[in-house]
Amino acid sequence: MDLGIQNVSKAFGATAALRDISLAIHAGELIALLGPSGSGKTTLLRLIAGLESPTAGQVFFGDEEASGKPIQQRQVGFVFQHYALFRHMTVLENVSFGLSVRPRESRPPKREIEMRAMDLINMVQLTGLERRYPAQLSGGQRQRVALARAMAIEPKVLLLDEPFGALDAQVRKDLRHWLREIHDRTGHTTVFVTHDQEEALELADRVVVMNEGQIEQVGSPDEVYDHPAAPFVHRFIGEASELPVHLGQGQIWLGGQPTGLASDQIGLALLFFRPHQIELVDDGSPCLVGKIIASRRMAGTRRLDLLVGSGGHHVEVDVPIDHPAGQQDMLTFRPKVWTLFPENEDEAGVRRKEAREARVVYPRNRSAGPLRQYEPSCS
Amino acid sequence: MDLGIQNVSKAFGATAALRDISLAIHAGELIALLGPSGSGKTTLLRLIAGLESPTAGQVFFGDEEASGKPIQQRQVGFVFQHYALFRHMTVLENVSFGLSVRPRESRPPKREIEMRAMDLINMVQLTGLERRYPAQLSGGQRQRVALARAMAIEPKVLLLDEPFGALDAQVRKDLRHWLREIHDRTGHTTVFVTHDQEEALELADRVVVMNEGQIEQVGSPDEVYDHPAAPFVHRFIGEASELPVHLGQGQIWLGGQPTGLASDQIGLALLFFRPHQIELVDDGSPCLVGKIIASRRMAGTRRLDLLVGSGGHHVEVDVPIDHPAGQQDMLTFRPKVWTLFPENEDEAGVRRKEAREARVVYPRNRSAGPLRQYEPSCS
Amino acid sequence: MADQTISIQSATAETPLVRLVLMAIAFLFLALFLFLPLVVVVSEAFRNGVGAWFQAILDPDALASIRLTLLVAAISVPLNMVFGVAAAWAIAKFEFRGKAFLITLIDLPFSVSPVISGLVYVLLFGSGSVLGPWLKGWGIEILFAVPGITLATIFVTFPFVARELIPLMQDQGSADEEAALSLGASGWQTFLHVTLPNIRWGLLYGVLLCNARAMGEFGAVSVVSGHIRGLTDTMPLHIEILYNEYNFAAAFAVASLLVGLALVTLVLKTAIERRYAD
Amino acid sequence: MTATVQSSRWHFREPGVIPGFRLTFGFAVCYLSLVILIPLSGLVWHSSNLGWDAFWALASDPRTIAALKISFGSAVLAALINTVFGLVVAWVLVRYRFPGRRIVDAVVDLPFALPTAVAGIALATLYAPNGMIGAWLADFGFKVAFTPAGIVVALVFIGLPFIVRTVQPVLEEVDREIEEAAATLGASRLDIVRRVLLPGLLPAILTGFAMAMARGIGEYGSVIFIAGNIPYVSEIAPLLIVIRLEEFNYAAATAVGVVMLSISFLMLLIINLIQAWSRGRFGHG
Amino acid sequence: ADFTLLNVSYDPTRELYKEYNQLFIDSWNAKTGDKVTIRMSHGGSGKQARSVIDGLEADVVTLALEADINAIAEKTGKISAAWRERLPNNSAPYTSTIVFLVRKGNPKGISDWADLVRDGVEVITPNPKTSGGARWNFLAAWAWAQKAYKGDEPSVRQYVSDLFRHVPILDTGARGATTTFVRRAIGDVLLAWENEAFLALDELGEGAFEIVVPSVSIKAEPPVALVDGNVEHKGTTEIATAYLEGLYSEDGQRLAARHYYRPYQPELADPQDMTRFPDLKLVTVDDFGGWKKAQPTFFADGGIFDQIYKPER
Ligand SMILES: Nc1ncnc2c1ncn2[C@@H]1O[C@H](COP(=O)(O)OP(=O)(O)OP(=O)(O)O)[C@@H](O)[C@H]1O
Ligand SMILES: Nc1ncnc2c1ncn2[C@@H]1O[C@H](COP(=O)(O)OP(=O)(O)OP(=O)(O)O)[C@@H](O)[C@H]1O
Ligand SMILES: [Mg+2]
Ligand SMILES: [Mg+2]
Ligand SMILES: O=S(=O)([O-])[O-]
Repeated sequence: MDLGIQNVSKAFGATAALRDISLAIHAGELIALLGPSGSGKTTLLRLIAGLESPTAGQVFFGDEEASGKPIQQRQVGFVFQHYALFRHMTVLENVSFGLSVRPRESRPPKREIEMRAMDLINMVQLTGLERRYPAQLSGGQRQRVALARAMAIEPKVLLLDEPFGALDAQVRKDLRHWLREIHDRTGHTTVFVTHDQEEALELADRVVVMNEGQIEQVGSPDEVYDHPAAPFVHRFIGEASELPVHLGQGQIWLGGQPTGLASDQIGLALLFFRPHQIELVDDGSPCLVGKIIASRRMAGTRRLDLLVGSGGHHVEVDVPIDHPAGQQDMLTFRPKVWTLFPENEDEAGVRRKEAREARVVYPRNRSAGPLRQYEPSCS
Repeated sequence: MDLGIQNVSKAFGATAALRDISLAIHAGELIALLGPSGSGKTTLLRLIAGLESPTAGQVFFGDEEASGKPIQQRQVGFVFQHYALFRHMTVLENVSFGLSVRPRESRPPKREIEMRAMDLINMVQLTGLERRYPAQLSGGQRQRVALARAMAIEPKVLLLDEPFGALDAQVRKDLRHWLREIHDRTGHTTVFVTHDQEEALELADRVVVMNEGQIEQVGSPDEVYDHPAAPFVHRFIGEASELPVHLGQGQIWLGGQPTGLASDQIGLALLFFRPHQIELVDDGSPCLVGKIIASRRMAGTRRLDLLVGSGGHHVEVDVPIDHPAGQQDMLTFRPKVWTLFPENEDEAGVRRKEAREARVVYPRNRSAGPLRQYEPSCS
Repeated sequence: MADQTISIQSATAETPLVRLVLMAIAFLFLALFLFLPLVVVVSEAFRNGVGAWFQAILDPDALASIRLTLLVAAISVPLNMVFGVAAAWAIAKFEFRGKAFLITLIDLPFSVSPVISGLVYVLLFGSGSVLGPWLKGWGIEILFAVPGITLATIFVTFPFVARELIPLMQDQGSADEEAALSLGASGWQTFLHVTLPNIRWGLLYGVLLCNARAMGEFGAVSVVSGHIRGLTDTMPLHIEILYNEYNFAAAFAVASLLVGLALVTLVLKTAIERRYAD
Repeated sequence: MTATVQSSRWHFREPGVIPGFRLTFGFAVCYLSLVILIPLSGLVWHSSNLGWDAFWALASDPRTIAALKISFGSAVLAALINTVFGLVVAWVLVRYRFPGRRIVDAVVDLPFALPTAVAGIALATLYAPNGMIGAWLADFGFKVAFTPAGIVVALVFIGLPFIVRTVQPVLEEVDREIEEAAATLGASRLDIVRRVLLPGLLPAILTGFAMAMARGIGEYGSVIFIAGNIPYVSEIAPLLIVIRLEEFNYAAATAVGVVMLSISFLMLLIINLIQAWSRGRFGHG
Repeated sequence: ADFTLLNVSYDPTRELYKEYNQLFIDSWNAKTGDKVTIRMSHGGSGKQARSVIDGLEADVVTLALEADINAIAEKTGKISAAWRERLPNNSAPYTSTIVFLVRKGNPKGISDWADLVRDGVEVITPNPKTSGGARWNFLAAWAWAQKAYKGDEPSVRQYVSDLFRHVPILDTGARGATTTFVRRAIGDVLLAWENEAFLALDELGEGAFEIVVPSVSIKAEPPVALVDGNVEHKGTTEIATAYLEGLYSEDGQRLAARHYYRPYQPELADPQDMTRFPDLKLVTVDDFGGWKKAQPTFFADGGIFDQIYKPER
């Protein structure tokens, strides 16, 4: 079942939760809606399910406009973040519910309902627990009941709102694989919401990156990771270090110093790169120089916090675990892969402010405190 | 302030939450208690704080046995997982609370209490929000109020129960740095609980890995990551692939095939290695052969799911993002770094069963389903 | 919810028709059983005009009954409040055996007939008992005096505060208290600065209900009062006396006072709660 | 608070740091004993004066049984009526916004506050054949006041807040998502209410029902004004107690009292146990 | 000196004692200079007696029935067993009787007891179990039936039984029954104390009701007694005795008549008031063997009243 969202807006009173969104979802795809809190992911999902109706625009199920279709007839399986299981029903009753409320004429006989529910319970690996009540299950098990329940109605579309948001990191990871498998096996059109980029990248065929009620980018995990279309996407997906630079003379300059990175553009820009996509430079060629202010172990590598340039810009880079940089004071390096987003003089201040506010502010280049007394020395 | 835990046990009715635990924590250390849910982390922390009393054993503060010391006199700052902020008090009042309930003779004058509270609020970067009520703060801000409140009583020991557990991934990450900084600045002895290994590794001086009420390993992040002392630790910290092997003739064998890995031991064993610590083998030398059943993007690398050996053991490995393996059917590889845990015939079954139950079970090498119809072919 | 643009029928709300019908049923029901009795009381109270109303209220016996009622409430409500807080603390903050049984005992007075509630004190302190004459020997009057009336009132209003607080405090758990203790607060400081503010609305509500019931109790008090005019008649008893004297307007005038008091406190409580609850 | 090392031996209470258990528990139990238990045990003791045979004769007297039947029957009926309409009232108060909602909400507690005698008189005034509602009903041939139906009317008034006040908070907490989930599964609004919402409210409804009923069984003040008080027809058990007292027959009065008390206590206990069970099973209170 | 007296009385005497108390206070003050406060407690006669038994410190009791005072005497010993002989007329300073109150114009044409059991007639009386007045009602009906059926006990029972089958509401007290009849407009005839009936005429609807005097009624003797145990303890014997004796004085008797009670000595009352009392044939409780016998026979648990309510089914 293809899904079409066409120029959809949704306002709650004065808040615009969605602003003129368009999106085409193909049958059988596994799509992730990724974005920070409040970006409108849930709202979009609920619009598709028919739990909300758009202020403007249309939602298509195949070629059919869905606005007139009551939620009961949309045949969407919706999995709620907190599962919304019926707690006075057993697992079996929960899963059977959708079939047992069908109108008499299309309702399968009791035995068949039970059989189909048992099949689903089997599929989500909960056989043996079908007589339990939700309160007697772990979080991960509940999540799977919720999924089985949604799938029992043979939905054309499966919608999941932060399916693993409430779970332990470890459990979350396991369930991810499992969701992917289920998807591959059943071939539903699946849309899931997450604010965890790792989850989106690992799981989805395509990722829809949302921000403030708008879609910033739609693309495969590789596309959004390797070719972010906007500073927001770069910051939000994967780890990002950014530096305000200016371009000219075929080079990228940071605070008057050449960086050794080539660019044929001119003007102000933001330089983005990922901590692990750098190379260390020790041949004296133009590069970035950072004062090492902290070093910590990250799984297979060592993560360094640097202050770079005369502005003391905070930047993170990864070096091999056994690299002597950990014991040094300064690091000279160059991004191997980087992205430039041009910006003009006026916007510059505003942008950076926004960037900072999008995350929780912690002491970076602000006043006071012993940590911030280092003055970066430049090469 | 050194902390000593000596042969401490704690039972709740029939459940043994802690079994004969001993641990020495040095003054000024930042210690992480890491373990799966129910492993007794919170219980241990509450025992130190005096919020519970041990069923057996002793807790030392410095050289002093603490059992007779009521919680009010222990001078521990405790940060609760859900903050437990006083809802009807402003940020300032929350932070001042500990000082303002001191007995009259040791209570600072009102002005001083306020000044000291403001200093702390300043330190946790909440200046300007001191008149707000907790309900008017974001999760991350509340967390910081909770910390400031705990620090106001000038604790000798700071205890934090999953300090970032309830926060967004992004916010969590930011606050981590910040906690480390605070710790470094104030020099408290700090113990924090987490079930997120990444958090523990990144933040702590030493990590205490707990499982089922017992300590499995204590060591620096590097130690527990690189030299796990038990299969549980290897599985729980970092990513692990494991294979049941047997040893003999100076080699490690998987299902009758040599792996090209040397060992001078003899008998059954479990071979552990990390997905990113492998090397691809294409010279025809003895190695592991895996059937590629899935491939997904992981930040900077590509993660492959393999079925290895005649038993069809599920194994994960990482290959470079642009490596052609993603398009192939089979992969030949060898761990670069690995660990062996010997096990005898009887235990083998039990162990593996345990391993599976420790995580949520999802369809690995079980029956049915299209995914599991591949028969791995060996070299 | 209000300004949602409803172009399709929301699945989680009733159709406007159903909503209308439900509201009509609710209003009709409330009208029949709550509002109309209220209207009767008030309209009867003012049947003979405002002057007559004041006359009825300012009658010395009426004033005496008002004083007595206030006195009884002033003793029994704080006692039950202290009990309610103590019981809720013990039940919500600790795990101990026999908790469900204790809760059932606390509920019990709800289900005891007011006639019995009075009777038990008659049995306990009446002339036929051991205790009554002994106390009388010491000059202590229980029955047919303020202590007896107070005891009966306490019995009847016993569960109100505890009932309100127990679920509330159980829901809130002990984390706040533990936090306060770890910050060095004593048990008393913890209760005063942390617990009390957390439960204030529930407490207020319980106290108001307890008070309203204390002032309105009829059956139990009737048994132990002795009905001595101007001395042991509470407002409800005085209302009965007036009614039996065919002085209907005066009876309803005093009743309207009770209703007014109850309404004012209930509405006041709602208003305060709305303003200060976050 | 002694933080001595505890072995796993039996203890009355789980150890913990929160202070004040002895004080509060001690006070609560003492006060409970003084104010409730000792007086009630006096009641039981008095009825035991009768001896078992006499007690049984009294308890099984047809008049007593009739009165108990009437009391319990009307209490059950009133509680049922309250359950249905109280549910609607709670629903309307929780789900709908309309002007004056908070006032209506506040007024629901009125029956707690109004002296029962006044309530009885007011209701009798309304429902008497010459009263506002009574006259109207009389046109249709219904008689309410001074018939057994009158008892029910009084008990509906008395019991209303119990149902509304127990259901309301639970209804407020019902997660909207539960309803949405049911809707996405194809359930009609009626199905949702009937099969999803109501079962979830059941424990609260049950509690409210039990409380309203327990209160109704014992109610005296309001009922005698509006019931006909005819033996075997509309004579309630508390009235029978009063009659026994007028005969200076304390033992008989207490015997009826003890029968009522035991039934009520048993009912409350069962309800509390059901509650505990359902909390354990469904994970809510 | 200051004295406080507590008079524990039954319901219909409120108006009488309100006035008499003032009278007594003034006269006692004039005579001795003592200040007296008199407190009243009103309620159903049986309930009032029980309160005194349970320890209500009444100086005097002025109840509806001899039986109730007997009960106090027996259960507490606070009243001398010979209390009836202490004051004239068996300690009943005033008497009353039972009459019918019917609606204006007597639409059901009720003239005597026989009419009460006609089809479609509804009779209002309180419950003899809880109301003193109602017991007089019961005995009056019984007395008429005995006469009408020439002492044939089964027929008498049948009549009384029929009578109560015509009672739709059994209020717990005389006042309640009056209210039901008058305010709720239920029933065709109210069996009432004579004084209640007159009061109803006066206070509740002049012209809305009529009094019907049956051919036979009973002489109701509401007695008064000193509670010796209490007055001795309180030191009020003298004044309480005077209080009761005052009821027999000229002033007392006149007041009783004014409040529709038949004075023991009619010659002391205002002749104007006396004209209001119709002549009628009165039996007395002594015809039933006195209260000591009548009470257990008719009204005790399992007595005749309970028997006539035994369900037939
Ligand atoms: N029912 C509602 N009434 C008013 N505003 C709403 C409502 N639902 C959502 N909003 C607002 O719409 C915006 C988008 O909310 P939405 O729940 O879709 O975000 P989200 O991306 O799902 O965030 P999260 O990750 O926190 O779940 C937010 O500003 C939110 O406050
Ligand atoms: N108050 C208590 N009563 C009974 N059992 C308890 C209590 N507190 C903890 N337990 C039990 O003790 C064991 C350890 O619990 P603890 O809370 O210390 O685990 P944890 O490691 O903090 O887990 P989590 O990550 O879920 O917080 C668990 O089995 C738990 O059920
Ligand atoms: Mg959301
Ligand atoms: Mg924990
Ligand atoms: O007051 S009576 O006893 O006659 O009801």
